[in-house]
Formats: sequence, C-alpha cells, structure tokens
Amino acid sequence: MTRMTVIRRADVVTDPIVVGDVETLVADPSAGAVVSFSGDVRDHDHGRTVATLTYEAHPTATAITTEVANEVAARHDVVAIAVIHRVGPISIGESALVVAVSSAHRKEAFAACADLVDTIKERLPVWKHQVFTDGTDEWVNCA
Amino acid sequence: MTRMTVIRRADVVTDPIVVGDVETLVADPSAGAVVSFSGDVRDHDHGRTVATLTYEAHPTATAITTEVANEVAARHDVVAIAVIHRVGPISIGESALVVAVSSAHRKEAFAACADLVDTIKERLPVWKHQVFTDGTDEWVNCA
Amino acid sequence: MTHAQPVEVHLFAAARAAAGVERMQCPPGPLGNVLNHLAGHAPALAEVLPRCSYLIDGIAARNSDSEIPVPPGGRLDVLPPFAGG
Amino acid sequence: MTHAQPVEVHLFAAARAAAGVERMQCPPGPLGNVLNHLAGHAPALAEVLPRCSYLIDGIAARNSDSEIPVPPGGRLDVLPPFAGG
Repeated sequence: MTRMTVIRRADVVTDPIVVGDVETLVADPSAGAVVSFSGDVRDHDHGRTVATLTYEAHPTATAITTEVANEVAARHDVVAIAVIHRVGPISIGESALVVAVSSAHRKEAFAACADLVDTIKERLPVWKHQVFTDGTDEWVNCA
Repeated sequence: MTRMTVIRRADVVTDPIVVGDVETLVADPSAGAVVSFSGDVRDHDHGRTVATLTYEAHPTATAITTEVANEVAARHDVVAIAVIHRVGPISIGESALVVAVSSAHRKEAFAACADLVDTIKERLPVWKHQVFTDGTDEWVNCA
Repeated sequence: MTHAQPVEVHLFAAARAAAGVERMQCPPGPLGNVLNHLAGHAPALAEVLPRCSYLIDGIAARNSDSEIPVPPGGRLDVLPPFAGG
Repeated sequence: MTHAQPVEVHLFAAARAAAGVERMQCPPGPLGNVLNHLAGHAPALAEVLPRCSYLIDGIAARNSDSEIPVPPGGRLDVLPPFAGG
C-alpha cells in the first residue's frame, strides 16, 4: 500500500446521517475522487408499503464497523474512508448506512466503496424490522 | 428496462457544485441506494503543486452532457440520474464533476455511476488548464 | 451432579420476537444440546434458530459447531441473519 | 478559380494556445489539406493537431478522415483531447 489509509469515521449512530458531511470527512487535497453510497429507507418492500422501519444493533456493532473499515482499507489503495450505520427508528428516504471513500483516482474509490458496503452488510450485527401499512411486520432476511 | 430512468439534471455550470444537493436531486422513495461520485481538484499533478485550475468548455458541452446521461440511463435499470460538470476557475478541493445515481438496489447504482463518469470523461468536450506554483502551466492530456 | 451454573442466553431481533423474551437461562453443554433446549422453549424459536449464528462468550459460532461447549455461567448470544444497510 | 469563401476555424484550449489565436480562416478543401494548411501556421500547432479531433459544421471528424470535405464558408472546430472531470 502506497499510503496508510485513514479511517476518518467508523460508527453506529441514532441521529440522522447527512451524506454530505460524511463525504466532507474523507475529502483530502491529494484525493481527486470521492465516491459515496447511501442506503436509504424505501417505501416498498416486496410489494408491501412500509409504514415504519427500525434498526436494532448488537452491542458489538460499533467495534465490528471499525474492524471491517480497517480490513477494507487494507485491501485498497485509497486515501480515507468513513462508514456510519444508523440504528433506531428511521423514516422513509432517510439514510440507514452511509459510506464514503476518497482516493487519488476514481477506480479505487469505486471498488473500495462497493467492497465496504458489501462487507458491512455481511458482517454488521444489525437487524431491520419493518412494519407495513397493513399492520403486518417483518424482520428482514428472517421471514 | 422496468422503468423509465429520469434524468433529474444534466448540466454544465460555473458555480460551485454541492454534492449533497446533487444526491438529493436523485433521491426517490422507491430507491434504496444512491451512489455519487465527485471529481475534486487535487493540489498535485505528476509531482508538481497546482496553483490554479480552470476548465474550458466547448459550446456543445451541455448538449453532450444530456446526450451521454440519456445513453447511460438507457443501459442501466436505475431510478434517477444527475450529472453536473463545472467550468471556469475551480479551487483545490472543489468539485469539477459530480454524478449521482439512485436505484432500487446498490449494484445498478454503482455500475451506472461508474459508467456515467467514464463516458462523460470520454465524450465531454472540456479541457483542463493547470498553472503550477513554479509558474509553468499545462493543458491536461495534451502536454 | 450439583446444579451447574446456567448459561445466560441473550436473544436479539427475530429470535427475541420468537421466544417472547430477550434473556433466558439454560443448562450448559455442547452448543447442539443448548440449541435443542432453546428450540423446545417455543415452536417459533425452533423455526428461527436454523437461520441464526451465535456468540459463545463473544466468539462466533454456527449451528454446525454443535460440539463446541457453552460453559457454565457462559453467555450465548443468538443472532438472526444480519440485515444492515 | 474565384476566391472560394474561406473556412472559419475555431481553435480551443491547447490548440488556441499553440496557434496564439482562437479564430482563423483558411481555404476550403479536404480535411487533410486544411489541417496541413493549419499546421503551417505555427510549429506548436503542428505538434498539437495529431492529438486533436474536429467538428466540421458540427459533425465529428478525426485526423484519419482526411478526405472529408470542409466546405466553403464551413466551420471547423479544432478540439484537443478532452480532459473533463
């Protein structure tokens, strides 16, 4: 790795995440590319209208966020990384997961950002509970 | 294509671009993923320190931005797209090109975003003039 | 056999919903036995467990690790499939 | 041959910098001839042209399209390699 990638932020929060702020966290005069991902709450899931959505996190979630961020940073030549997952009740259109990566050139930023999102989704012990307008509810991935 | 992709914005501007605003442009209740790219002005190029940077655009640049946005939209199953290129003088750290794509799932948003950035860079008739702190200057890709 | 100290079981998300409680106690032993015991607690839980993964005193384990001991006074976290982001 | 209406040449970015002007006129004819004429204008421009692409009345053309006519009164845009984003 030509430079040590800096983990500017790896966190689990309950407050709304502002994507622009996460991007600013990774900005760097040496980085020509910033790629970001925002996983937003959708109003539909498998044809049912979502009324409310709540994320629950295991106590180790924050530590694992940092662990994954470091792992992904080690396998990409990027300048800085930030990843924040939000838990608790989240409204439609708000961000549940935001990842931002900066790098000298765009190829690495795209690759590292996608890798980090995939790995977080695979490893982060959080669960998504959806209540639908018809009164039914569901733990995602667990119906 | 399951739905018509909406080009929320395809433009060439001179004012600073706020990445968050471009992302908001593509937000949609049906879109669970928003991926964005920002091409920022770096302080170094091939070892020389950049003092100022200016982009020049051919008069057809705006029309070509729209043309490319529509082409890319047609080859990806995404919800909405926005692409803005800035011309004129731009300071270090500011965005020269911002692309945002929203889609139901992240895979398409990542693919379409990368495709749009690549195609814009290939097709958009704009030129980058860098003046270095040592007083030398350079038209990028044309030295 | 004197009464061995029980295992503290922490149930999350769908597992908690299925069991109707977030904390339980059960006898220590190999993971397989412990899970059978939990499955007996509620049919809904028996349905969820096959999709769960576990932490035994913080160390990840899966259903297939049936021989791994869950010690007396140990902690077992029952983790339904993750659904982040 | 009566004096045919000249071609309006629009030079951009590095091409303008090399030519020292942004607008020029030159005799109409096949693209190859027109480019030779432009190359003769300034050595720096001769150096840049091989990397350029062109618009002939708005239609894209390349150095290799040497036979394509640049008509009298037509417009030729000289476009150095793009460097967006």
